Amino acid sequence: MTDTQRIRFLSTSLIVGFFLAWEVLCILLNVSDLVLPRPSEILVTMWTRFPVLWPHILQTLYSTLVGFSLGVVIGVTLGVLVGTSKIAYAVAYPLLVGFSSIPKVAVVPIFVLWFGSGTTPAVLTAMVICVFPIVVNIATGLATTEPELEDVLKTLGASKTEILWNVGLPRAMPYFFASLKVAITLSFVGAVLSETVASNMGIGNVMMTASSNFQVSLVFAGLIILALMGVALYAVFSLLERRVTGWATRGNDIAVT
Amino acid sequence: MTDTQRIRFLSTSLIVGFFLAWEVLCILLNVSDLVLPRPSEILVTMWTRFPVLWPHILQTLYSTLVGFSLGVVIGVTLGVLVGTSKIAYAVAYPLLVGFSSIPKVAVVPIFVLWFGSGTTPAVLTAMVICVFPIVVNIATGLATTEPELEDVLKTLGASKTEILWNVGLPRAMPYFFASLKVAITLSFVGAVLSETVASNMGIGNVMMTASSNFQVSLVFAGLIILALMGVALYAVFSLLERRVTGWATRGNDIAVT
Amino acid sequence: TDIRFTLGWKTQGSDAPFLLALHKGYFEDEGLNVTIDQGEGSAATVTRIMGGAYDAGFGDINAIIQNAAARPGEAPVMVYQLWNRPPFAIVTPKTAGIEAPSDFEGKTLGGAQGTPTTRLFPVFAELNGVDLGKVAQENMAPNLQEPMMIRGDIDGAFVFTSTSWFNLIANRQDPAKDFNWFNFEDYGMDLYSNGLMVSRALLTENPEAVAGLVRAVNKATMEVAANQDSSVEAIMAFDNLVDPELERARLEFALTNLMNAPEVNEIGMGDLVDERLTRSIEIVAKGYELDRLPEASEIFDRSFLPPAEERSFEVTIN
Amino acid sequence: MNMSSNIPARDAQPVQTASVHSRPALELQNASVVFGSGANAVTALTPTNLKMERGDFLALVGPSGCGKSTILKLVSNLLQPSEGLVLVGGKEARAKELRIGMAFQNPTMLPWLTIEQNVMMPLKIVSPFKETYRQDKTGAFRDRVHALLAQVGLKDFAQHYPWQLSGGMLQRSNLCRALVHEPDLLLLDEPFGALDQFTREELWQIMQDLYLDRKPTVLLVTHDLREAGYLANRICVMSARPGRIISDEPVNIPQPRDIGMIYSPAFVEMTQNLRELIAQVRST
Amino acid sequence: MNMSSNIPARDAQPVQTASVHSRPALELQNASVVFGSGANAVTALTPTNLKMERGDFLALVGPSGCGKSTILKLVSNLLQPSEGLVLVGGKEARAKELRIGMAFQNPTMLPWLTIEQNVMMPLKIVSPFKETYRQDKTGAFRDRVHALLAQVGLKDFAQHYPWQLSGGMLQRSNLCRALVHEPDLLLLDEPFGALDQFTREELWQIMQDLYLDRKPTVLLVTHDLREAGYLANRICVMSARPGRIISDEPVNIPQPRDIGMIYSPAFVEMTQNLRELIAQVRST
Ligand SMILES: Nc1ncnc2c1ncn2[C@@H]1O[C@H](COP(=O)(O)OP(=O)(O)OP(=O)(O)O)[C@@H](O)[C@H]1O
Ligand SMILES: Nc1ncnc2c1ncn2[C@@H]1O[C@H](COP(=O)(O)OP(=O)(O)OP(=O)(O)O)[C@@H](O)[C@H]1O
Ligand SMILES: [Mg+2]
Ligand SMILES: [Mg+2]
Repeated sequence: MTDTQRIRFLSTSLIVGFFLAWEVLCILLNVSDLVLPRPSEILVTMWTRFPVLWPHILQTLYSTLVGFSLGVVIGVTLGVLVGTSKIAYAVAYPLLVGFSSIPKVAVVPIFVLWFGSGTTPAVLTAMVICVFPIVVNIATGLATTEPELEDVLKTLGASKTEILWNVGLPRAMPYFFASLKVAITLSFVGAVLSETVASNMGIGNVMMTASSNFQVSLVFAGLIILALMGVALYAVFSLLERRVTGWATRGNDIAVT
Repeated sequence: MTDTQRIRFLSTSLIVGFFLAWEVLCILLNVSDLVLPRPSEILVTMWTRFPVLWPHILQTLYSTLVGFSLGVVIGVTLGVLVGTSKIAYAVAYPLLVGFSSIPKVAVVPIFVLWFGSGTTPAVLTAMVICVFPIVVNIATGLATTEPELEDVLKTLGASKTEILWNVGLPRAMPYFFASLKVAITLSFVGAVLSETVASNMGIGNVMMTASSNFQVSLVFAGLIILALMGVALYAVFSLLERRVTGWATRGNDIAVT
Repeated sequence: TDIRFTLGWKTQGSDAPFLLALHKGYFEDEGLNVTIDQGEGSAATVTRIMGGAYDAGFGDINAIIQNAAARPGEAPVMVYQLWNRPPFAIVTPKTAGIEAPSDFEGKTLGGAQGTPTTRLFPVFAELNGVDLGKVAQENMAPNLQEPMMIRGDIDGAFVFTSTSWFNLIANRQDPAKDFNWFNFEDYGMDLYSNGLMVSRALLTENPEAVAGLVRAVNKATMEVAANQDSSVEAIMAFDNLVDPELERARLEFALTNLMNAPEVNEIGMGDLVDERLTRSIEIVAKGYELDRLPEASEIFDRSFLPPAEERSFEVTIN
Repeated sequence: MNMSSNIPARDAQPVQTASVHSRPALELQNASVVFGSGANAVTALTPTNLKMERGDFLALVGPSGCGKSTILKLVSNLLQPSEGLVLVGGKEARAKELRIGMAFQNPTMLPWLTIEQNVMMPLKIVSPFKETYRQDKTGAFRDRVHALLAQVGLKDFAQHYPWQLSGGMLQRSNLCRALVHEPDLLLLDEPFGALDQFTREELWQIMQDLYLDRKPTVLLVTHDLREAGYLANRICVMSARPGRIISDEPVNIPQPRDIGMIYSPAFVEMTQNLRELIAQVRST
Repeated sequence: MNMSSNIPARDAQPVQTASVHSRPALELQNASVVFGSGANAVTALTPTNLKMERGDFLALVGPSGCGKSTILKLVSNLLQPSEGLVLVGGKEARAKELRIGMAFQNPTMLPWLTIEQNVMMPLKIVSPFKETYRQDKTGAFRDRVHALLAQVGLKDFAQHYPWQLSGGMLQRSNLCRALVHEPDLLLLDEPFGALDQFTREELWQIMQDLYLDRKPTVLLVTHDLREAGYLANRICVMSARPGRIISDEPVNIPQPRDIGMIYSPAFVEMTQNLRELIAQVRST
């Protein structure tokens, strides 16, 4: 108990220290607030503009979560396909890799041309951007499942679906959760990206408006808000992860300590 | 042998089929080439403009690879830290998650203002964008290492570093390679992103110019080139992966088949 | 009728005519259900309309010229010209020592590739005897131009006056005192620029709606010219993120520098002079290396304009 | 003398007719297994013939690495023979004609499930249990699993995870998982290896009761000749790698057998004979 | 009678003085282990005292789940005692005062290494071998590993991966890994469990030669009383969970012992006595 408390204390103070260092460095090096505002300025902006920012925060959160959820569903489905069928592997992987190497910023305008601006392209972008990491990790998790574990079900005459549900997917859970952490941050990036290109709402729109008016501290307020939302969702998944994949990290919460 | 050949044939024809479907759908639905050019048009553009594109391709490849390599080094180092130390986990993870939730497009201008436009911000962007997936997967790989395997070395009085090198890292290799696939595509995205913001060279710059000139098929040629480069590098890693993590996918190249 | 309308950029003071019309219900009065979205560039307005996602928008006539050349019969059509004068300019800090176009030689200029200012620079150079080969150019995103110029990374930037003027203020500069402005219109390039454009489809299938749209915008424009208070109110109602003072200043800048021209006093707001348009088509064709010169009639359609007396434009700043 | 031919069909499946019984439960016809190819090829099993009637209890003994586990894997269709045929219940192994219960040599409990959930897994997968799995998993099935676990002395560990158990405890849960769905064909790969003599003897008795009660076909791999002699009614001896069955003898002692019997002179003599046989093979 | 007190220091380490030898190789002082807490707490080991002099060969027998593996894990510092002290070579276990070789109950070969590489791992980690590992790994060390593998009958499998080996073969390589770096303290957890009787007896003899040659301290967990009697010079019996040492008897038979001895009446009597002792404990 005291041990976790110590770690929590240390980590909090280190994170606070990070922001303090930022503040101090900005003052010492005399960095213009047009290049990099100080955290204190950002905080003030965030606080004073909060009522205005709030609906935008909700909008971004909404687009991100919807896109992310769809992305997870698609990602897991594709991941299972790629991880269990050689043909899907040989077909889908190159296509997915190719598609993922494309900057989404080039794809958003196409979405806008198809669906108009607003929530739809944001959701779509948040979705497509987060599919690939999930696919890769699910597929890898399935491919590295120990055959011995599958054998347990095979002797019982289990169907491939049963093996998948009872061995493959549980075994791939640590991989899945690792990918979720990456995917949620990418979803945020995607939604915001789309909002900067085509939307009247959302943190992305705020940041774009702010940056084109050189309200740099508002831009950074947007960034910090995004970061906080990312961390919050990450925390949710972490909790879920600890419940679901405790078996894989048993004993040592973290490997060597 | 004939089996792999069959799969190769099937996958090739399915991928070709994908592009054919694209072509046919564009013709049938009468999609304007402003919205989505047909693959044949893109191919023609790619072919005729290739001499002009070539130096840009090299530039983007260069930035991407340099940034990616740096990103891998940093990612693995951070991943090991996060995966082996509770404090690093508690400090670095929130910061990393927060930073990753920030669209890199907001970060590039800062890089440009600090380091000037051109290759440096592209390399940096390619670097920072690919660190996170690597960190997450390395850390997860280390955290899910079976204690029994570590015990083998612990009884011998091995130091933590020895355990890391001889058990943790080899065990985390499947995770590492999964993350590399995601990381390399992100690196491409990062480099191109930076090139669109401030650069006179690179595929990103070409696409930016092309899109502001409404040369949509040149934009798509750029996208396809990016996709191809991504797939090529993915193939390299796949090969490496098969050599290094064969033990984890033994027997069944892909899980259930 | 549903009209999907795209602005040229994020909400700006100069969008007041449309936002006021929306705010005050002028569109509704014409039986139009208009939804306004922010844009991604006044050139992109053209693509957005051509792609079919939008029916109308606030965008650059030169982008229409460009697209009409490549795809005759597909490009949108300008139906109400708002900015009679072009905002295209090169801005240089006084410290760079650029007093005349010839001084550009040996210097580095920066701009976003493909913006009209950047793309038309070769024409500017030719008209003003600048050796293009001696001018270095850097590509960069629009929001990097002023900071990089202030830092001295570039000696000048290809800008829109209405944007850059205020960007410089935001960067704590004095745009009037410390900078030299080379407005393209002063250097033989009296182009038209932004206005209300509609898609070909809307034009042919629903001319009624177009007429209503133009009437509403015209009514609002007149009001904006007379009363900026209500304009700012309309802007803030649309987007409460922007700084009202800044946007009021930007609106005033647009009214006085871009919309209020001698020509407007003669022909009225919304209209343009065909010879001047034909001339600018040639300039644009040269700058963008177009292989076809579109007719002025492909670009602009004055048939929806209200009678001239309803379009007499007089700016009063309050 | 082979005792298995006149064992009555078990009550649970009265529909099975004589014609079904005439088909042997298990048949290896010249089945061989070679792993790898070329220079790296390892012959795990030379062409082998083996036939088990329904209700047979066959013990397979032989030196380490001779192919015992390989035979079990062939029968459970985890491996395909490189050559020859493997018939289970008269059909190819992959048809899963018989309900199989297998205790792996290395207890591979699924690490994300508790012991109870692990042991219950066959009920989730195998007909007719899986049809009512949803209703019964917290009722009848749970009770069945707990009863089994209690029999092997693990009633306090149902909610534990595999890594919280000792080696012998894992092996006992492994056995439970093989038995829980009342298989027709039991494949046991050294199921008592990691246990002390007393626990082992207790489980032998449980095993014998179970066998006599339901008369499944059992193929038991073991290194313990007394275990083989006490439980089986047929003992096959295999030679060293590449494996081959070199002796196939019935155990002519009526069942049920008393555990004290393993100290009787007749029994000791039988195991002694087997011992010598194996020793002979080794030395050649 | 305890025979270990007058065993000469081994030649390899002539610097060790009598004072070092006066410290026992191993000492458990009221060491107990409790897993988990509250209602879920499992007592794996009640406070236990155990002392081994250098050169002792102690066999630990007891029912499944009584805490034998737990004791080995305490000694090798994989577990810390919940209470009490564990001293190895006179210092706390974590000091790693003695060079330890451990054969785990479950052969945990690293799956990405071949058998040869797995067996060579201790040489890569443990002084003084690790200092010359780079030069010797393809020379002297390789030869040493191959010699060991040949002794246990695995010379053809050096380049195989763990999953290509049978259960018994894995266990034999596991033993090799425990021996390869000539440990001072050998911890063997049922190292011969998955082997047939003959292979087992062969390995017993190899084990005995090795012990008599280098006189390491050996702690052997086994279920086989004959194995204990043949190899050890002291046998400890543990009660059922929660474990406790209930008997600690020397084996008064001079070493080296002949394998035939295990059929001698005196030996049979000794094992019979132990058997009865264990049976008694179980029934109480
Ligand atoms: N997947 C595999 N790849 C290559 N060789 C294998 C594989 N599985 C088993 N073998 C080899 O086949 C032979 C027989 O193995 P098997 O597991 O059947 O032995 P066993 O009789 O069960 O031995 P033990 O009593 O030691 O468990 C061994 O020599 C082993 O090396
Ligand atoms: N990591 C753990 N968490 C919780 N309980 C554990 C853990 N490891 C062991 N135990 C418990 O400790 C007790 C002793 O286990 P141990 O492995 O020492 O038994 P053992 O004597 O080696 O038995 P066996 O002969 O079956 O291997 C068992 O009841 C087991 O359930
Ligand atoms: Mg085996
Ligand atoms: Mg144990």
